[in-house]
Amino acid sequence: MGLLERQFEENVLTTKVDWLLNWCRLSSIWPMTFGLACCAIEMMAVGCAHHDIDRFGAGAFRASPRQADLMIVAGTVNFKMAERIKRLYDQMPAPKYVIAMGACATGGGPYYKYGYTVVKGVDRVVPVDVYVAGCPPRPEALLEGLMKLQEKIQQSSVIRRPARTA
Amino acid sequence: MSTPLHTEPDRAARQGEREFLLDVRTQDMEVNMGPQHPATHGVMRILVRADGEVCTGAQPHLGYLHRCAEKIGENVEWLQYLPYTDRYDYLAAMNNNLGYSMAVEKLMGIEIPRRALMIRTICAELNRIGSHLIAFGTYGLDIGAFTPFLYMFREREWMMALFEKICGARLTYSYIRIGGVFNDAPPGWLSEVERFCDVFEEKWQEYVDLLMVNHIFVQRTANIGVIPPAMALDFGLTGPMLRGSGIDFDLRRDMPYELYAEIWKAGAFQIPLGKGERGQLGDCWDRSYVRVMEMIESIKIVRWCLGAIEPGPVIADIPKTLRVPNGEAYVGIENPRGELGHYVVSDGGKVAIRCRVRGPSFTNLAVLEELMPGALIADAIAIIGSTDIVVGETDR
Amino acid sequence: MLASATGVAAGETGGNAVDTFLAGVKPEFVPAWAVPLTAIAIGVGIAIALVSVVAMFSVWLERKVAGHIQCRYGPMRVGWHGWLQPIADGVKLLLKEDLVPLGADRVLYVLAPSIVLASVLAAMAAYPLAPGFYFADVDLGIFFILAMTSTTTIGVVMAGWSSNSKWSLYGSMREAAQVIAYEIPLGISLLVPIMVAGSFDLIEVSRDQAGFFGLNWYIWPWVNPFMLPAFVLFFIAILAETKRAPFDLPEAESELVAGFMTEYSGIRWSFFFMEEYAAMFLYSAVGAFFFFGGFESPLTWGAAKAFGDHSVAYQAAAATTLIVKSFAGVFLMMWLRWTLPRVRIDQVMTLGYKYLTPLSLLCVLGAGLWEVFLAPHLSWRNG
Amino acid sequence: MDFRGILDRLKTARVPGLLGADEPRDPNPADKKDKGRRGDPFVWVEPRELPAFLERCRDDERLRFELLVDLSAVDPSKDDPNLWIVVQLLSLAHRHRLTVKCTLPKAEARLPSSVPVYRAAQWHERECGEMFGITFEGHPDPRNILLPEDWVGHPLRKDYVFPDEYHGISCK
Repeated sequence: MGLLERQFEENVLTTKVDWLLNWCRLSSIWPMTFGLACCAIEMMAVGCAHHDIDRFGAGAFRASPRQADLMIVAGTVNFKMAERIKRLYDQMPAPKYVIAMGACATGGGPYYKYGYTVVKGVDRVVPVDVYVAGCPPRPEALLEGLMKLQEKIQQSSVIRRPARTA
Repeated sequence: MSTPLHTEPDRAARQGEREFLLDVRTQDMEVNMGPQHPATHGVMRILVRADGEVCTGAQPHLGYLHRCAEKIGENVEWLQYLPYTDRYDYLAAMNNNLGYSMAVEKLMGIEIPRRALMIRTICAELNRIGSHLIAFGTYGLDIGAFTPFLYMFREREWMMALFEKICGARLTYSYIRIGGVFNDAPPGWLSEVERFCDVFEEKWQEYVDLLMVNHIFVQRTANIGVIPPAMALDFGLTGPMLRGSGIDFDLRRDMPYELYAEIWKAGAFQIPLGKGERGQLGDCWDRSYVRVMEMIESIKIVRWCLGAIEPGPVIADIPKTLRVPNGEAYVGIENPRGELGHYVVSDGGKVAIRCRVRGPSFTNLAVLEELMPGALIADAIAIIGSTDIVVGETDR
Repeated sequence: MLASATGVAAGETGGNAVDTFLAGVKPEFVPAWAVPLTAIAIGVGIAIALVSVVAMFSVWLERKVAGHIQCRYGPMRVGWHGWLQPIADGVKLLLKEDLVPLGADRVLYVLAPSIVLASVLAAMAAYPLAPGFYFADVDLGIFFILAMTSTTTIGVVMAGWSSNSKWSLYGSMREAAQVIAYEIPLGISLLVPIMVAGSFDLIEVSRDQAGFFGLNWYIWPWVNPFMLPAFVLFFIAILAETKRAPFDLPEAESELVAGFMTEYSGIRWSFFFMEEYAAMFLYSAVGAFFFFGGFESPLTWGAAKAFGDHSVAYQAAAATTLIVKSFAGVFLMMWLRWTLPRVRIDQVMTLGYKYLTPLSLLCVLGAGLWEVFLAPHLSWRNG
Repeated sequence: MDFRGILDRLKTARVPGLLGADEPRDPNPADKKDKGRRGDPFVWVEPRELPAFLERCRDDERLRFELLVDLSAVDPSKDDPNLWIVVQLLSLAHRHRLTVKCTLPKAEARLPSSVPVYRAAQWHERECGEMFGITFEGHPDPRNILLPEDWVGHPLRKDYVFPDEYHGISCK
């Protein structure tokens, strides 16, 4: 995709192509099985029958980072784990997204004040696309986070040249 | 029992068994069952030294979820520490609250109203069922059966809905407080628990038929990871790991706390024990068997409590800022994974001197180094699954 | 003894329908050698189209079957009941970054998925869609298919070795051991229907099972009592061949992260995925041909009676029955995958060598004795 | 057996290293500062003799403490020069518990490891060592268990200062 990426100026044709490519990307986001702590149990609940994430096409939890597009950081990140998260993030192929699920991943959560080994938010390690609040967030909140991510992917430009910011 | 060809590093030939591979010098491969691995139930790294498929050594590495629970215990007021107790064993948050509250109550010496004790027991046992459901479901997932995990989540969702009705949270309840419980059960809650028990009993039979007696499941778990009773005691195992090896010890019956003495006298529940039905005593199948049978015992306890509960106050009068009298106390309760101990030291102030948490998973996991040599990679996954650890509790 | 009477009906044997059609309409200025080339091009196009359509539909079917077995819906938001899901997955995988891991053996890494998919495509070539419509009427039909599908192991071992990761090495070693172990019972258990039919050619075998309401299918005990056990062994063997259900060790989700496909991403990974589903479809089609009467079913029987053997309706009926039977086999494999736990590698080996191979040999022995001594005296067999 | 019975048994069996016992008592009204003590009784033991003491507790017929439930340490306060080592023992046969404590000077916190007596002590001692800076002599594998390998300082000491940066990730 390197050649086609961000080459064309914006017109009716390229926006339609972009819409289609984005639609394909957002309707098959494959999360990586990456549960850290209590939020992982709510992530399992999202994958199960009651709040089925597979309805959005995102049900194929891939164990290997190579085949995953979405890293849901579900739980507390501590220093020993931070290097692993960075390596896993680097191993994921290009269009990759990160959801910081729960207060711990967003900003250290209840371990902010006295947690000497806790990283105060996973955005100090990897760029985060969507933050989901809650400790642990309800499965519906995670699904809403996924939908927010889908909206974000919808607006991203694939082959159009991004608008020249000043 | 698949007897591995060569487990000793120098590959000496067994007596009588001609070792034709002797001259082939293959180097053992160090495989990293890394922090992100589907079978390690969260973030635990196991450095497995394997010769082909046969493991010749394993070294668990912990600390990827260390959240300084004990340091926080020394800086946060007594009642403020309760939410942290939900978060180390996040599958059985009610039992953690119960353990911590009992430790502080032992120091304060206050008397808990009877209805509060009843509701505490109901919640603790329901949470034990939920925790065993996940343990059994993820164990099926490790062996390769995807579907039982989702069936068991159906029951666990109902249990979470029950807890949501009583205290508003699905996973981290902070409901059992020092001195009793936060609020009384809403009207109709007890009858819904009754309905849950009825429905759960037939669904439970479905799980046993679906997985426990499934021939492939038995073949994958019987005679694997055998823990003889002596090794179980030496490693300080507790809970289903201990009972899986045939040692008949359960804190609820042998060193009863709260209402369990009364419930045991009323003959409401028994203690399931590993008997080595499908293989040697103390193998992975026995541990799963003990966990599955414990679910039914918990249902019986809940039914007894539902029968014996009457209206009354639910919390003793506790001052707003708690000052626990000078002293130290250790309380161990029967958590779904083993004995969860709280050792609390106070000098009469608003903040604890020391709040030590003895996690059962931390101790149960140590036996892994002893079980892995000689097992195949697939067996190693089955052994890790049978210890049913929660990494939040291992790393605290 | 059986084939001669019906051979003429399907046009002269040997020649390829597409070839003869093109020769007929060929304008003068087009050189002679262009005809076979275009025939081959069309055939390759059909094979690739067939494989991708089958893979797409199977991906959707798998996720819906998995969903409904696990009392949830499966893809719903992506088009009505998620029918657009495979297209979205395919395009997304196309758009992924094409990465080769550091330290990977680049040539083997890139070549492996293509070898794996090529072997299934080659096997698809000998697969007749309808009695009159096939790419190549290979006399050695099943022999050719088995030979082609056994080359996937080479591709998988290359993938496992070249992606420089311990997990994929484990996966590929398991794959090699398992698939080779199960090719023996697969081949031997197929001997039973071949013996009864007397020919390797799939169309011959299917025509031999023609008859009223499918009573002539080979699976019935009155045709040959050893056919049913042979089918059971055949089915277990193809489960292991396609790495499905209880034998999905090479790609063991919970043990080896993602087996030999751990380091693959994007379009390369989807090659492996397509190969798996195409192989499932192919093997269940072979099972349909040799045990469940290939094209023969009440539908084709009615169409043959009403429109005669050469009509388009008869070809269409035959094609639909075959597609339905193949996807029934695919559905059964999916059903098994979501219910049974995984077997351990040494149990797979003992099952393959110690139980399946001797049993299939016994089946062949029994079927042979039945054919030689009893079959000539049975009235309905000499029809 | 209750605590008194265990104490008498320990004395009569002349178990090595026994220093004394401490039981809960009410605050005597006489002097204001004495706040009394609540909770569990425990036994003081000489740190150098801890493994021998535990071995006798485990093997003695009347005590039979088969299970080492927990081994941890306590830093009572910033200005107290001593650390406490606290061991919880549990007997399955006789259904009773015992808490064993010994004091260690903070400056030179060393004591023999009790891994040869109870295999369960191995991980508990590793955690104690990294959190309090106690060195257990003869421990087979004294690496850090919960903290990263290169962690500076012993977090559970009262005088521990929180780090402000680790491997480039700021903690502020």
